[in-house]
Amino acid sequence: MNMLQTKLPGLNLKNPIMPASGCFGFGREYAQFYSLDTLGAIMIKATTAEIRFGNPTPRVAETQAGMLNAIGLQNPGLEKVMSEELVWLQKYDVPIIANVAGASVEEYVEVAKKISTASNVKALELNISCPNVKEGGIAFGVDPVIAARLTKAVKEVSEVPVYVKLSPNVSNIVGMATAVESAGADGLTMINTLLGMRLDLKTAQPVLANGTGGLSGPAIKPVAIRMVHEVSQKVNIPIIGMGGVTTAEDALEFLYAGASAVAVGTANFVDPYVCPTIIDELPKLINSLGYEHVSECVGRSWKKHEKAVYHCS
Amino acid sequence: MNMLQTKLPGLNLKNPIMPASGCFGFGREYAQFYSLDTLGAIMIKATTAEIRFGNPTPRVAETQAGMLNAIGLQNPGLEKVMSEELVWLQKYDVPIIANVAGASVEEYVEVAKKISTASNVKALELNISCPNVKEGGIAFGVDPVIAARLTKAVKEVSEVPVYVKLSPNVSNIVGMATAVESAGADGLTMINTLLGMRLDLKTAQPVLANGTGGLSGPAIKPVAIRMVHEVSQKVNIPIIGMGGVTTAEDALEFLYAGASAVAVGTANFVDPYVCPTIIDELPKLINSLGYEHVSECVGRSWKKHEKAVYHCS
Amino acid sequence: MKKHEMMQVVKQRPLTHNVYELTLKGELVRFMNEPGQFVHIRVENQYLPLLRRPISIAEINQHANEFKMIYRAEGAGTKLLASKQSGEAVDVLGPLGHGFPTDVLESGKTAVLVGGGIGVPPLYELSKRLMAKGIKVVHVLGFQSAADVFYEEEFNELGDTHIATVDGTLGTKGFVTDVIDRLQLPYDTMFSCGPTPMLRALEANYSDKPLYISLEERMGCGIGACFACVCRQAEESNAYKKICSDGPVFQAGEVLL
Amino acid sequence: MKKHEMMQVVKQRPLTHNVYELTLKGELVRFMNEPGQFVHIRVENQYLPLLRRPISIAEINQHANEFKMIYRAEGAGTKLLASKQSGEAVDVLGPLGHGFPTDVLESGKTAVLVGGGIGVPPLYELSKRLMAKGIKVVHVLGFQSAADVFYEEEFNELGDTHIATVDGTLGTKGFVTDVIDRLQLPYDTMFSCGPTPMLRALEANYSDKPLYISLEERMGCGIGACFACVCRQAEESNAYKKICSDGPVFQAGEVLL
Ligand SMILES: Cc1cc2nc3c(=O)[nH]c(=O)nc-3n(C[C@H](O)[C@H](O)[C@H](O)COP(=O)(O)OP(=O)(O)OC[C@H]3O[C@@H](n4cnc5c(N)ncnc54)[C@H](O)[C@@H]3O)c2cc1C
Ligand SMILES: Cc1cc2nc3c(=O)[nH]c(=O)nc-3n(C[C@H](O)[C@H](O)[C@H](O)COP(=O)(O)OP(=O)(O)OC[C@H]3O[C@@H](n4cnc5c(N)ncnc54)[C@H](O)[C@@H]3O)c2cc1C
Ligand SMILES: Cc1cc2nc3c(=O)[nH]c(=O)nc-3n(C[C@H](O)[C@H](O)[C@H](O)COP(=O)(O)O)c2cc1C
Ligand SMILES: Cc1cc2nc3c(=O)[nH]c(=O)nc-3n(C[C@H](O)[C@H](O)[C@H](O)COP(=O)(O)O)c2cc1C
Ligand code: FES
Ligand code: FES
Repeated sequence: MNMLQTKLPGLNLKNPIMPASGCFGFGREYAQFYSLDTLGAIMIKATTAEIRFGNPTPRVAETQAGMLNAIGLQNPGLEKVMSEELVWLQKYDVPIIANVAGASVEEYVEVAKKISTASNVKALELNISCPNVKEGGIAFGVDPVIAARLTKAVKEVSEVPVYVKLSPNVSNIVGMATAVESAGADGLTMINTLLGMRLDLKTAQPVLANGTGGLSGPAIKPVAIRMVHEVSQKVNIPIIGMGGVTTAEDALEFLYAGASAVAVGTANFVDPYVCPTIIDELPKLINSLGYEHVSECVGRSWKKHEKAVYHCS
Repeated sequence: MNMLQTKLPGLNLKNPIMPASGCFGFGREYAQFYSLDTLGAIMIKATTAEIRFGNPTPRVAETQAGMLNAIGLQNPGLEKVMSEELVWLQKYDVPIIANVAGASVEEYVEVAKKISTASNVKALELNISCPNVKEGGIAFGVDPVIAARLTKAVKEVSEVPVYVKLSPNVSNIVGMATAVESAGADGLTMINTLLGMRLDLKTAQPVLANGTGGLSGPAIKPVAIRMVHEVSQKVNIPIIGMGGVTTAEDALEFLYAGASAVAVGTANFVDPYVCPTIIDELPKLINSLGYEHVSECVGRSWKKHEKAVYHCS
Repeated sequence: MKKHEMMQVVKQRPLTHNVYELTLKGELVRFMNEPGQFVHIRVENQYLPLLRRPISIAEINQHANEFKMIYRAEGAGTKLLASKQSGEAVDVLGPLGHGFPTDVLESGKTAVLVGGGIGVPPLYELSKRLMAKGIKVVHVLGFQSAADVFYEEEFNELGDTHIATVDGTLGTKGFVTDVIDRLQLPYDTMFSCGPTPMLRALEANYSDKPLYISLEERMGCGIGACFACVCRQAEESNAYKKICSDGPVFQAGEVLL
Repeated sequence: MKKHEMMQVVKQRPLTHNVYELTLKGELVRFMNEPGQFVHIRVENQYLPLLRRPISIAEINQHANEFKMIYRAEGAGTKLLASKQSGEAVDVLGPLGHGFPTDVLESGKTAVLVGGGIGVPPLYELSKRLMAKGIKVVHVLGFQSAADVFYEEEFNELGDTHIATVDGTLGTKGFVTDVIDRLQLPYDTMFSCGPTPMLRALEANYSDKPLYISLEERMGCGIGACFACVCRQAEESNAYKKICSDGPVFQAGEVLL
């Protein structure tokens, strides 16, 4: 049997590794480097009802072991995503997780309803946490009541399981997680970016035209691990973990923390082959530590497992 | 005139650079490297009413461009800090900011009342945000009502101005800031560490005996800058900024963001001379950018200044 | 198509106080066939600097499997790049994007190539290719100061080369537009790369004839996946082009500057 | 007192598949006068790795202004350290902490030095100094396997040296305590450095005579300022000692293991 095989609501994954939303477009670009069949799944760029230009540029800034982005949900709009991008993706044997965004509950519902009918869309990822959208996204992401209401509304119309993407910019991440779980979420994805800023030394102004942006990359991994560790012990739905993953070791740390699958964002920009490399190295890594299947690692930091597999010297 | 001279409530600083609490002990160790007279001020290690052992070891773990710590407020206790450490520090011409901690409002009040009578303690820093203290510290740090109540109680007994140290682990940092401002805080210090975790690859267990720890160092600077930028526009009390400062450029970024002075934490461990080096380089740096006094830089990212000093080519 | 390689440093050479010419060797050169394309460089196999740096291809030598780039060592990444020595390897992604079209001009026609500062490098390979096609090339290159000028001789060998410096320490005092206006030269197509204000000035004044411009923007992926480097399309309000994959070269008017 | 220096790499030499001996030269050596002290090394002038690495002083050569350390290249920092070549510089803070006391024994007495794995290095300078004072030294060194053994010859030149390996591939199969029990040697003072379980076993079994142990803990500052490396004092419940500045060497019973 495939030691990486992973089953999640709506998703039967060859392996638990997938590119994170917004860091992989709709797959076309990375398909120049390797076959997308390799991937466990693909989380596509956030889709809104209409075409969006997003924020003014500059939209990215480098930080210590991280980067800030303020893309602002730019995308070609629901219709084009469905008729062009998702259709193009059909040639690959890979489940798509559609990242759904909007400025109102109505927009989320509209996008979710339609995009969930695409044959290769196996799950939705509700992007309630994009720190770069001013019209309300941020409120959805930090208020458990609104987040739950949105989750419920989307669940009612979606043809496929719904994962809710949590923002780390909250006092109480467990409260957010349990609120959307109660509202019917089938899974969680976490974490989105931390809200940050960088100022230019010469102008004293923010490097990003938008002022603030979302911090991603290796710098945020300790925060992500902590949140996955906390939340996974308090919910009964699976988690797709992310935040700074760059190596198979990082992916394993997320599994230990309690994630059932792992997404890779920023690292794609640094090394376009990062996902296939992790997929290649993960089995060797977990074998070397005495595990036979990736599922044995899930939640190992807090679960009591019968069999102690590694003996430290 | 000294271009670094900085006046804050209770504090007349030779320069706006000071070591952050917990990263400099009570000064004795760094006095082996340079004269403490060089420093703008010293923020001493958190002091509680009685001696505390703190958390079990390991207490530190390295992360990407950052570190986690879970010291747990270890300190020799109020009496020893006053009779030994503060007395020893009297030989230096440097104002002390005493970091006050406790497990209850009563303990904070007791420590604040007594320590604020020490002749070289010119201000208190209320540590309401240490993520490593389980008994209540965390609640103080994320709940504006409790934080305000604590601030008020301490203000009533303190002989010197009170700065409140904010935790970044909140949904609404401005709400916390304005709550403690209304309660009488004379200033703010921010940010404390982000709550994080690292897991050991071989054991799957947290590296820190405490499980979680506080993330500090260059990795968190973008979050700190964003928060100082946000808060400084909404309060009328000064801010001492910190989080990842390692160079004079980093310090200037905090000033631009809206801090009136800057504290240096983790970087002391990497380079024991980091504070004097920054103090040395800051005047050259701000001169090269066309400023004559450090105060011209404060809040420059959002304030309208009459004189545009730098002309980009 | 192969797009990624650890390429060998053949030579690293300072051109001015802070501008370097770096020659790299490897298989990727085989795919470099358009002047104006760029490469995306990972300077360190570490997290600092984290992101790749986009740098234009300045000269291609298919025969030797080598290409040159010319860059200003200013920030963390480019300073580290400048420390790479012959024999070391550099992590290269590319060639990326769409470059300058050379088939829009026939032999005998005249092209004006207008470069500003560190926008000059991609014009060198373009000029070589145009000249090889029998097109007359005239170069107008703007710099801050005499100390910043590089490749003047190299361009001179290909065609007339006029220098403008902001402080007047070399050539015409002022901007490239001052030179072009003064020269009043008859030309067929203009190609340009440089700071956006310069490109805007060119678009405002010389759009009567075909004008191709190369744009710059902060990049994440460099291949079209992250939407970091986007500019608006002129005609439609929310339509956009990605500089890294649709550009960096556009025809004037195609996108809003 | 000077405590910080960019020291020159004189020699880098592998001792086993993953253990290296590094010789550094510089002024700080003048202050190295106690066996068992350590240095705090900044491997890169960057943020990765961020923290310094504590490494024991293994041999001091005042005459040549050089000292040696012996370390296992395992994690990010020590692997990078192992790549440092002769001529390069290493950022050293030290000497730090308090080492083994050599004045507790008179000439003619016998000392047993017990080392485990990468805890062996500081015992080398200690042994040299004890021997120079006319004290008889006996070494009991434990390793995982024959392939991990280092400095056997060097120790042999100073005094009887007994090796234990966990897998029995060299010397006695088992732990250092097995060797000590078997030898039944008369001694006056025991000095030890190694993993905590080993130190605990020694404390449990050989506390009838003076026993000095060197402790390890994850460190932040390395100088006593951050409270990262603390252990409890035996007698008082909340009293503590800092391993970096009060230790790393303690007398058995002084602190709780
Ligand atoms: C298509 C294209 C071609 C280019 N060709 C050249 C060339 O041939 N020669 C040359 O010297 N420069 C060129 N540049 C600019 C070059 O990319 C920047 O100078 C370089 O990225 C700065 O990196 P740094 O490490 O010096 O600065 P840092 O300040 O350390 O950079 C921080 C971040 O900002 C980005 N950044 C900073 N300045 C720029 C900029 N002007 N454009 C894009 N990103 C920037 C960096 O890539 C990095 O992500 C080109 C840019 C683009 C987009
Ligand atoms: C006083 C003292 C003396 C030492 N002397 C030696 C010696 O002579 N030779 C030798 O090989 N090792 C020695 N060690 C252990 C050595 O410090 C670690 O092996 C080293 O820090 C690991 O770094 P890394 O980059 O390989 O590991 P990483 O896993 O990259 O380290 C990550 C972090 O954990 C810390 N860390 C990891 N393991 C240890 C450890 N065992 N002890 C303390 N910190 C640790 C690192 O310092 C770093 O901060 C000593 C430790 C102490 C406290
Ligand atoms: C350039 C960029 C664009 C992103 N766009 C989206 C998006 O459209 N929707 C979303 O849910 N998350 C988006 N994210 C967040 C990532 O999916 C991911 O949650 C985050 O970057 C943390 O993972 P990383 O550290 O591996 O990048 C974006 C991140 C980056 C860097
Ligand atoms: C080892 C360590 C101990 C700390 N102890 C305290 C403390 O006692 N009281 C406090 O308010 N902050 C404490 N802090 C937080 C720092 O004062 C500072 O807010 C934080 O580390 C961010 O700054 P930096 O990135 O420069 O380290 C501690 C930080 C570290 C790393
Ligand atoms: S840099 Fe990512 S789309 Fe252009
Ligand atoms: S390492 Fe900082 S007190 Fe010991």
